Amino acid sequence: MNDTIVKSITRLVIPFVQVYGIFIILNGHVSPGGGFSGGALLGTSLILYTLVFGAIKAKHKFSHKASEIAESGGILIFVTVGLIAIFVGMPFLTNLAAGFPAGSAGAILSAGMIPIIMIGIGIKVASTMITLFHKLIEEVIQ
Amino acid sequence: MKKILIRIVFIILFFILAGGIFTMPTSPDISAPSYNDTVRHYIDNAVEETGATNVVAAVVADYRAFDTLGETVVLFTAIVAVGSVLRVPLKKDEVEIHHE
Amino acid sequence: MQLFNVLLVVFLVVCAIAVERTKDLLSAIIIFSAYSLMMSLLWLILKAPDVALTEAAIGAGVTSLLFFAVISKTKRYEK
Amino acid sequence: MNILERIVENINYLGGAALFLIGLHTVVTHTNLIKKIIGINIMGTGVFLFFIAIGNIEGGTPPIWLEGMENPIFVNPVPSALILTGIVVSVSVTVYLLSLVIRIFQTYGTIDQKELAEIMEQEVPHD
Amino acid sequence: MISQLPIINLVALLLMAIMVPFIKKISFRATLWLGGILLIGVLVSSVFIFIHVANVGDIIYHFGDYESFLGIEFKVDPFASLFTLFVGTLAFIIYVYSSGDKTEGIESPEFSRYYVLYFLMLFAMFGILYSNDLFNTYVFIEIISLTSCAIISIKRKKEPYPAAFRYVLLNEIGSLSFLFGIAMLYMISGHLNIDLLANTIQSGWTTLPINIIFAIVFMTVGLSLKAAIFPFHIWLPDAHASAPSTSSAILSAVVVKIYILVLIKLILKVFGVELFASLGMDTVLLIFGGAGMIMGSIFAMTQKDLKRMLGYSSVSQIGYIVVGLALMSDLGLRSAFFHIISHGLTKAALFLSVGIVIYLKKSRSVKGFEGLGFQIPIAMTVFGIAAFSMIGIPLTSGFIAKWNLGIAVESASQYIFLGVIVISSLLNAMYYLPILFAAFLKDNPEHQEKVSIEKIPAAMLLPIVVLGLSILLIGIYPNLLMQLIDLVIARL
Repeated sequence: MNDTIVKSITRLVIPFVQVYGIFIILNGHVSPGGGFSGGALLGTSLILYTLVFGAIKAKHKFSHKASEIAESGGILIFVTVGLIAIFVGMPFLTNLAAGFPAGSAGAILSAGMIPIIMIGIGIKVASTMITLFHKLIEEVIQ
Repeated sequence: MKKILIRIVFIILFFILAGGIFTMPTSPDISAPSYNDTVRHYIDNAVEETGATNVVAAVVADYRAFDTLGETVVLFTAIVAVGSVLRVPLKKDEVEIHHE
Repeated sequence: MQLFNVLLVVFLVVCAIAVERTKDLLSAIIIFSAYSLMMSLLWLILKAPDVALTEAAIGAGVTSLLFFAVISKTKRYEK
Repeated sequence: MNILERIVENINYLGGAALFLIGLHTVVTHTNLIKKIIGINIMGTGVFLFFIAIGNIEGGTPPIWLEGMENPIFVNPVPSALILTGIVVSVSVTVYLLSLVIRIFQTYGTIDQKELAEIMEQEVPHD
Repeated sequence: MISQLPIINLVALLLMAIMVPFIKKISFRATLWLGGILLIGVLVSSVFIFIHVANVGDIIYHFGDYESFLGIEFKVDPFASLFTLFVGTLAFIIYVYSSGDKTEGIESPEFSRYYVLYFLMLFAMFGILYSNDLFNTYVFIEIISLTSCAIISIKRKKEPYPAAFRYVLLNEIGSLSFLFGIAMLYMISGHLNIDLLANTIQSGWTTLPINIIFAIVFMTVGLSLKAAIFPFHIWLPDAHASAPSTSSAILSAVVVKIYILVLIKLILKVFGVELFASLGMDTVLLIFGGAGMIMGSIFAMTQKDLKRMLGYSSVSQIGYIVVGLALMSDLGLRSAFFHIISHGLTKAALFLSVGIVIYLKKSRSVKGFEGLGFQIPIAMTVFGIAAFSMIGIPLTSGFIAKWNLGIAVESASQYIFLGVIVISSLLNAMYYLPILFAAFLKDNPEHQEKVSIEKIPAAMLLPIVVLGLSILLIGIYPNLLMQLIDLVIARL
């Protein structure tokens, strides 16, 4: 697509979408939202970038290696958080009882492991959505 | 003929389901059987036990966090599965697209 | 609110039937996208804002984009 | 009780069941593979609607504590939490099915189940 | 510490799956060794768990340290731990085989993906057996259905794609039916924990029967679709025939059984036997199972492709398990459990030895077995033992399984099924024996001229020898296994 209007508007819109997505992820435990919806929004913004600027440029921005790390990273964050509880001697995925700081309810830095898990989910969902889209539009014939 | 028959079967199925639904405890108030002690406990104690004011987030990421781990694994599986189908490029002779 | 709820459900059912009957897959997917958006609205009415947000982003956004991507590589019309 | 009232009262459950069956009908009767995938999605949303309707409460509020709330009536948070997982699962399955459709089209040249069966019958398995 | 073992097993499998792509960059051989060591570790810890559970008592594991009505709960009873042992053992054997078999359609860049999917599938199967929570079970079911389809479509041929498509589609319909059933149950109880749910169901049966009826119907149909119980078996032959041989082995020997085990768990723990039987569902299952026993064998006789034949044979063997379950007695359950394990070993042995034939000859035709018994004697001997076990010839595990089923049928005075068992066994003999005759009695001059036989890797031969020996071992000393199964049934 070689339309200047579309390109400049997309450039303008994408940061807002991404900031909103990150906001939703980080505020998941105090307001509606969380890792799923925020991650999907982040993924959609990258898909929009792909649609407007083409797959090659988008691949440059979000490379294969980055996606590979993000995919495993999301689960690794989750599992690590769970394993911390086991090392303390509590069951898997224990939150406050395993020593995660509670903070004051309603603040962003509160609720122990929940924000960390939400960030993990967000990374996972976002990278999954964009990777899957790239894989589907890829030319697969040699 | 076959299509109409299938449609009739589905309509009958719908009426069976609808008839069942009318006898189910569907009233949307707190006397519903699904609104039990578990839910009350979540609502009353979620903020103290998890520190999250959004009870849904508390359930997703704390009380039932293992489900969510399973769900991230599903996403991971999807990526690996799609990659295994689409990753390796096809050879020319394996392709037979019929363009009309 | 009750009336709105009923209207939304009727709309959803009509949309679903329309999706089934449309031969043009592109239109079917556009209708499906509208269907997902209405579904997220319905979930907002049923006081599940988290699910509504997720459905709006995933169901209406990502899923239909993926469908479009596949249609662009295959056929548009159903026989 | 008036039958119309009953229907309006249970409209979400009825809608969920109807969507489930419409989706199943689409999957069963259509031969186009992409239509089948859409049918699966409709089925899924039908079940999710049913689930969410269980959690709904007349006059309740979304289960989020805000400042200055006193003894609010919250809706049931569990169905929302379950369906969040369900939506993501259904997307994963959809994507995998779509990738298979792409490959089927590239190798057989059709996305119609009937034509596919004919082509597969003609081809003698060569391995 | 021992109570943490189940979850450590799960996390180890999951971490292995995630790390495979990264370790593979260093050395693929190292990945294989690491995976093998990890599987041995998981097996050893499963043995420990089983001993602990059998001697001390069930392990109840609460995630996040919440009580069982709040969070997710694992319940490791003898049932779960015996069958995780079964799954782990077979998975290890097939894993060893797969590390030697590098021909059947999977290309080398895909190997790491294959093992990722393999470990994820194991993760889900262990989780499904341990889990005491319905929605958790649903999530694991979805993981299994995605991975099991993906290890079919990983093969780079044309045929797997439509087969996998149909498999996913039916799997997804089954999962959604299962979820619908969960919704029905959640509506009347508000619990997802199996034990708590069972209490409400028993008390709610008089006041709210309709939900429970719908739930039973939806869940049974959904799981039958996935487990290929007779009228819902249409996807199985295609899917199992077009998959790579190791995938067919694990799908046929383990994955299908997992769904049956979930069904057993539902019937025994959630709904209760009396409730299930009072709806007449046991009769329905009995008829489906009996029809599957006969029809599966008849379909199998008409097949020319060896792997399709084995697929239809699975349909008929699933019929045996379903009949054992549908008798709803301890004896029937005993035979069903025994048959699950015996059929797992046997089918794995069959698919893997056929895998060797394919490795050697690149052909899957039922014809063309002439003289193979002299070319690959070990593989064909194992094939013979497994085929005898399928038919039910004494000294093999299959005979004991059928004998037990016969006793159970007789004590439930369903005498017509004695006839069905005999007919089905005769039909089995009619399609397995010709292959064996061709392999061992006929001589193919063409083959004898070819003196240079392709060497078969030891990693492929060893697993099938172990499988063949264990079939004989269980056939000669069935009490080794029966004691464990009796323990499971006593504590169920």
